[in-house]
Amino acid sequence: MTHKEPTGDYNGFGPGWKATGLTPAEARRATDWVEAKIDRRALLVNKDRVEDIRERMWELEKDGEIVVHRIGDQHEPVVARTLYGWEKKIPTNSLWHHKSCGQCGNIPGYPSSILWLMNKFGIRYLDETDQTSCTAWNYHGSGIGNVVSLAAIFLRNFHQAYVSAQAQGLPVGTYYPLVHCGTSFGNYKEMRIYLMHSAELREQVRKILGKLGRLVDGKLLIPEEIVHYSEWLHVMRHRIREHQVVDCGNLRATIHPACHVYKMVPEDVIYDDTVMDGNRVAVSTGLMQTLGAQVIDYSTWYDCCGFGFRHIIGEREFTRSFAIDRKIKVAVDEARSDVMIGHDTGCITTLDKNQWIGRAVDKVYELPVMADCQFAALACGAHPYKLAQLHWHASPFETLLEKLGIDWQQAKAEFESYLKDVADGRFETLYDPKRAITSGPGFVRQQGDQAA
Amino acid sequence: MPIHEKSLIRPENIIRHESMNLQGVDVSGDWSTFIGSRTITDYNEDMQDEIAALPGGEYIHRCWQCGSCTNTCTVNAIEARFNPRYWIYLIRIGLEEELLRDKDILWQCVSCNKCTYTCPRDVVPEGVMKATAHWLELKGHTPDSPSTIFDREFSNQIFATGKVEEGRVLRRFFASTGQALRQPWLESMVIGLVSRLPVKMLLRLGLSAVLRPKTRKWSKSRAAITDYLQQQGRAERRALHLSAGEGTHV
Amino acid sequence: MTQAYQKVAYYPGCALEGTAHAYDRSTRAVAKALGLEIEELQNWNCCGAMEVKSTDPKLQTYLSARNLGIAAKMGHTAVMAPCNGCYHNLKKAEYDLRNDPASIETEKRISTKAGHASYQPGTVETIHALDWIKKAIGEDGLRARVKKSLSGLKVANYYGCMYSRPRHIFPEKDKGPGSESTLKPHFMDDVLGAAGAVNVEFPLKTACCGGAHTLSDSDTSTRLVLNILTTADACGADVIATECATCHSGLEMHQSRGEKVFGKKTNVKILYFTQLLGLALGLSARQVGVHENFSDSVGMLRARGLG
Amino acid sequence: MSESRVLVVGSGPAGLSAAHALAAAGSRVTLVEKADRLGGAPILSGYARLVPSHEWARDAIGGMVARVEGNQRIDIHRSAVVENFEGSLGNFRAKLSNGQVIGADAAVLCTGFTHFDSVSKPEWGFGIYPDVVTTVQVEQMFSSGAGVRCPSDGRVPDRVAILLCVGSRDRQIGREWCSKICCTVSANIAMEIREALPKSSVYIYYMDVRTFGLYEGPYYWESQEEHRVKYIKARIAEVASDGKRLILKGEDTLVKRPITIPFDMVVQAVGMDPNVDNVHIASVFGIQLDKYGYVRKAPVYSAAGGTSRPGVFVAGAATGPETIDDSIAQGQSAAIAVLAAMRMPVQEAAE
Repeated sequence: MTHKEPTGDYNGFGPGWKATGLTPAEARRATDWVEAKIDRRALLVNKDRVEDIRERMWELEKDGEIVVHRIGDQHEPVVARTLYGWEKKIPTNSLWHHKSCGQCGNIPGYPSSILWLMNKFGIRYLDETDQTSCTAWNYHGSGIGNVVSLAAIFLRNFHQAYVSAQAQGLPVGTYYPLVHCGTSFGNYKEMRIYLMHSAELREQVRKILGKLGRLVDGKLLIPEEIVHYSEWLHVMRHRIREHQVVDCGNLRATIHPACHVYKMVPEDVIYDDTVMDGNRVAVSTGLMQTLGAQVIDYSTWYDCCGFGFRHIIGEREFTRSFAIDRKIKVAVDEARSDVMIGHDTGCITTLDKNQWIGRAVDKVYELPVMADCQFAALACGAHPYKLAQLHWHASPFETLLEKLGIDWQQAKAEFESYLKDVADGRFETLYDPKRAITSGPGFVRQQGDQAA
Repeated sequence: MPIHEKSLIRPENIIRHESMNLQGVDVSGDWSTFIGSRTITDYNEDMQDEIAALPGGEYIHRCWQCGSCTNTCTVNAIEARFNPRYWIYLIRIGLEEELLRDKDILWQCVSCNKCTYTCPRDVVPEGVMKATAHWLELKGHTPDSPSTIFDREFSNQIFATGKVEEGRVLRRFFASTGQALRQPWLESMVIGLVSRLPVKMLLRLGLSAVLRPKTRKWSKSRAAITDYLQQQGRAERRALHLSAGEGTHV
Repeated sequence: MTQAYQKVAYYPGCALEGTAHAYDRSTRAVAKALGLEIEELQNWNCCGAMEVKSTDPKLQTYLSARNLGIAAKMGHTAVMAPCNGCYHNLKKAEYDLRNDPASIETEKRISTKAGHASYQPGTVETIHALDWIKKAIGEDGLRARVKKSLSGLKVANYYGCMYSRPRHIFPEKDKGPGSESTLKPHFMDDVLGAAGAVNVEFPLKTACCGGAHTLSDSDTSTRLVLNILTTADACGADVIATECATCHSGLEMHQSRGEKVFGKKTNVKILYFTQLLGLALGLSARQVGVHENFSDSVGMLRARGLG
Repeated sequence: MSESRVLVVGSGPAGLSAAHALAAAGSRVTLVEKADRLGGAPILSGYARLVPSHEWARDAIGGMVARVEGNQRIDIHRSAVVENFEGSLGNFRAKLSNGQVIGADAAVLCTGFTHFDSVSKPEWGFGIYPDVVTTVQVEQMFSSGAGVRCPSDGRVPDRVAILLCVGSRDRQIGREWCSKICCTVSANIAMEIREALPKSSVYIYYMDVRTFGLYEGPYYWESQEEHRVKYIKARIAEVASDGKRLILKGEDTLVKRPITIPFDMVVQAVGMDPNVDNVHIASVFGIQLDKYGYVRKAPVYSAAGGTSRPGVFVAGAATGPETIDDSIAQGQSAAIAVLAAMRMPVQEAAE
């Protein structure tokens, strides 16, 4: 009488599971070890539905198909944990700012706060202009974007980040891209997955990038991690705390996590057991808690802001109704929120600007809405007008500033006098604008820059 | 920016100002339009019990939502909103607000009994429709429907005399619903008939209008029926949590 | 032949004393022509029609129980009702008094107060005029008695709702060959067929005419009736044979209303099946009350030698 | 034929039933139980009153336990597992974790199931909000005598929602099977809650209801007709909180409207997972598992109660979601299969 070894028909552990041929005692020992080591959350999900795309990336690099832009020591990475307990390296230095389309126009205080914080920490960065929109707006808003063009644009921008340091005579790869926009962040991660899975897509994109001269040794350049600025803020939150000058202890804050940040490619999003027991995406929430604010949960935490891409363009009735009724109203009525903190351009614009028209239907909530970086800058003493530029926001913020102990009237007077200086041509910048162009027709090599 | 799928939104959920100036800005029309929420936020726990307490509604609790009633329904075939299956669901889980949206057509059941014939759970949907229509009236959600007015005229005559004289019912119905008795279509039909009827017959019809047909020795039955109706009426009002004065039942 | 139906109690009901007088007249005339004896219920009351049950179905049960009790008291074992509404209500009362404790209690309570005996279910059998003719005479019996065959007259037999729905109050139906069907009734087809009529294939035999809302929701009724009439026209019927006072007046009224209000003219004539049967038995149009119908069939019948 | 020796693994309803039947038929039984007590899930998880008899689990299953414990022909090893199992039909050798070595002609695996862990569906709030509980927890509230109370503050719940298909019929989390018993158990629990707390309202949120067979009347309909439990055809998307009560969000599919309804307590009707140890059990006993992770059954028409390995039999929820009644029946059925298999060589020799 013989019996067969288990054949691996049990696919509860995924198609990759094979019988090990271990003796029962060995198997038991191995299982005990695994159970002790692996994050519980990882055990509780059906793993064959969630793969770590980076493993595929390493295989393709090994096969000589792609080059991976690595996060190196110069980037001073901090390791964070994502949904399934995987590790993600977040670079904290030598960063290349990938700006957001809507951010600079609608919420200028948003990028300026990021740069201001980086200046404060003495972080080296490059805020160059040779970058394009990710064009995911087309993709989500009208459906006319196609995967080939989106993937090509993704790699084109990240290639520019890779080579940009050459303009300063530094080796390629010195600067690592930091994505400001939530939609770009989600879109790039989605495109990376498609690229890793489809040889056909890689081939088409390779042709396009070849024409643009944006291949590395004839290969596609893929970033090791796609990093959102809110992740940078998250891993920097304890250092930010060291520079905090404003007490946030009596502040009730609500968080609006962006759909494109945490719902798209969710396995890559940071969850932290010290932030709401790992039950909420950690970015922004972790920062606010570290700064001492009370983060209040509310029942529509999961919901979209109402931006909806299609809707903000063609059906704003929906956007404004959703934003007010499903988010702002709930945050005020339920959580008695003093401020709502977001981390994506579209969300903050939607949640802030639509509050004004709420007056038309007597829905007046006056809840200040801003990005986590703006709040962090305020907490570290940034000027509410000159730097955080809260006057661009539609909902009133004066009460909030009073609650934070910031004299807004004095700040406003300073700002008005500064405006006169600006009119006379005396303005301050966070960054030498001449450094912002590193290649292309507008590029002028600066004195002191070394030849590449 | 118009709402693209406006047909999917109930008109009462669109809040719109055709002309509005807000803090010096013209926000007329689309610029200030809001879409109200349609979220269900609670159930009326009493609804099923109340309707089950009215004659005809007794078996509503048996329904399993197979839809046989609506499939066979005579009225549904000409009015898609008339959906007994759906209303029974609403009543059973207590979505009063949703039911009230259809309050003005709910009474239109023609009692063809196809639903009751086909219902595998013996819910007697036809009875439920009657009970629900009465519930709407008793609760004051709708005025008495023409059907109820007709039924009442008709029933009252029977209760009073034991018989019915159709002409009288017709006249009283038209009077109490505020319609002219001389409906053009009715008139032309009667003229056509009268031209063919012999004088004796006409005389008989006329007499019956004056000498109303009666069942003899009816008074004791009438008293017993009246007594029963009063008691039933009180019981129904109690079941519907109405005070003695409320409700419009017979 | 069922001997028991040679002499039955007759319950005409209110409609047959009013708008449906022609049905009463033709039924009595047919009875006479066939040599069947009918005895009108003494001092009967209205069955409650479609209306009393809207107030309370248990009251309807009482009203019908009182009539059944009268038939029993008169010594009858069967009561014949030509009107579908009356027939339905008597059947429903019979059923409820067997099965529903609340109805039993209400009937007892009111009859006691009204000072007459409670009706015991099972005492009197309720039959329709169709059952009566089909079972007392039968098709062969009819064929033998036909004097003026309806041959060539195309008839759509229309039974309506209350003759067969809901099925549980008609326990004798759906018992296989020979019994009436609740889904596709055929007794009227059988009877008129025996009288020489050509029964057209009519799909709306048991469709609803909206009779419950003839006046209270006229538009719905008109639409339902127009559906029946146009279908009958499309089936090639010369005449719709009816067996229900409410249906009959509904069809007549809304044929007229459909033409005046909806602008839809239909041609099919409407006659009680007893009228057609009477004509076949050699009775004159006047004897079966054709002139009392709103629907003017005189010309059509004359043209076919039936007037 | 000499007295047969049978190893029974697991002492839930199936194992207790198999052990008793085998001992009654004259076999010597070794019963190995991982826990320190016999009785399986109904006892270890503290079930309250059972479907369909309404007996308390501790009485009904307790009676089966006492019967086995009092049987001279059954040798019981508690807090023990089989570490090694070798040989073939008529000649197996099992090494237990307590050091004992047992000879057996055949083995019956009655290793049962594991309750689905609701933490895997975070959107339904288990592990986040204390007042989101499982059916097992409600069973324990009843069986302990504590009564149904909100864990957060001990208050009596006014409104209770029961969510069906938690951990069942859900491809998102790799559980594509129907757990068979949860609808009936939920209807039973709903009725018990209404009986214990007559002022409460109980709602069952369902995709469809599978109170199979004769349970239609006494569970599905009685819960509605007698106990006024409401069944709402809605798939719940999320459980949130307004700080005081739980908020259920989802869509009432029949009305096509979103719902946001407050509740005091949300009960998740958790499904039945394969025993978490099944991969280990399979490797020890040299048997195959099916694609869901349950013990693979031999073709039922020729070898009911069999596994992929001759001489190793199986009964109860080890093979898939199963009721207590059917587990008991399968235990007896497997006992017959064991006895028949051991007679087979004798019959073949006679031919």
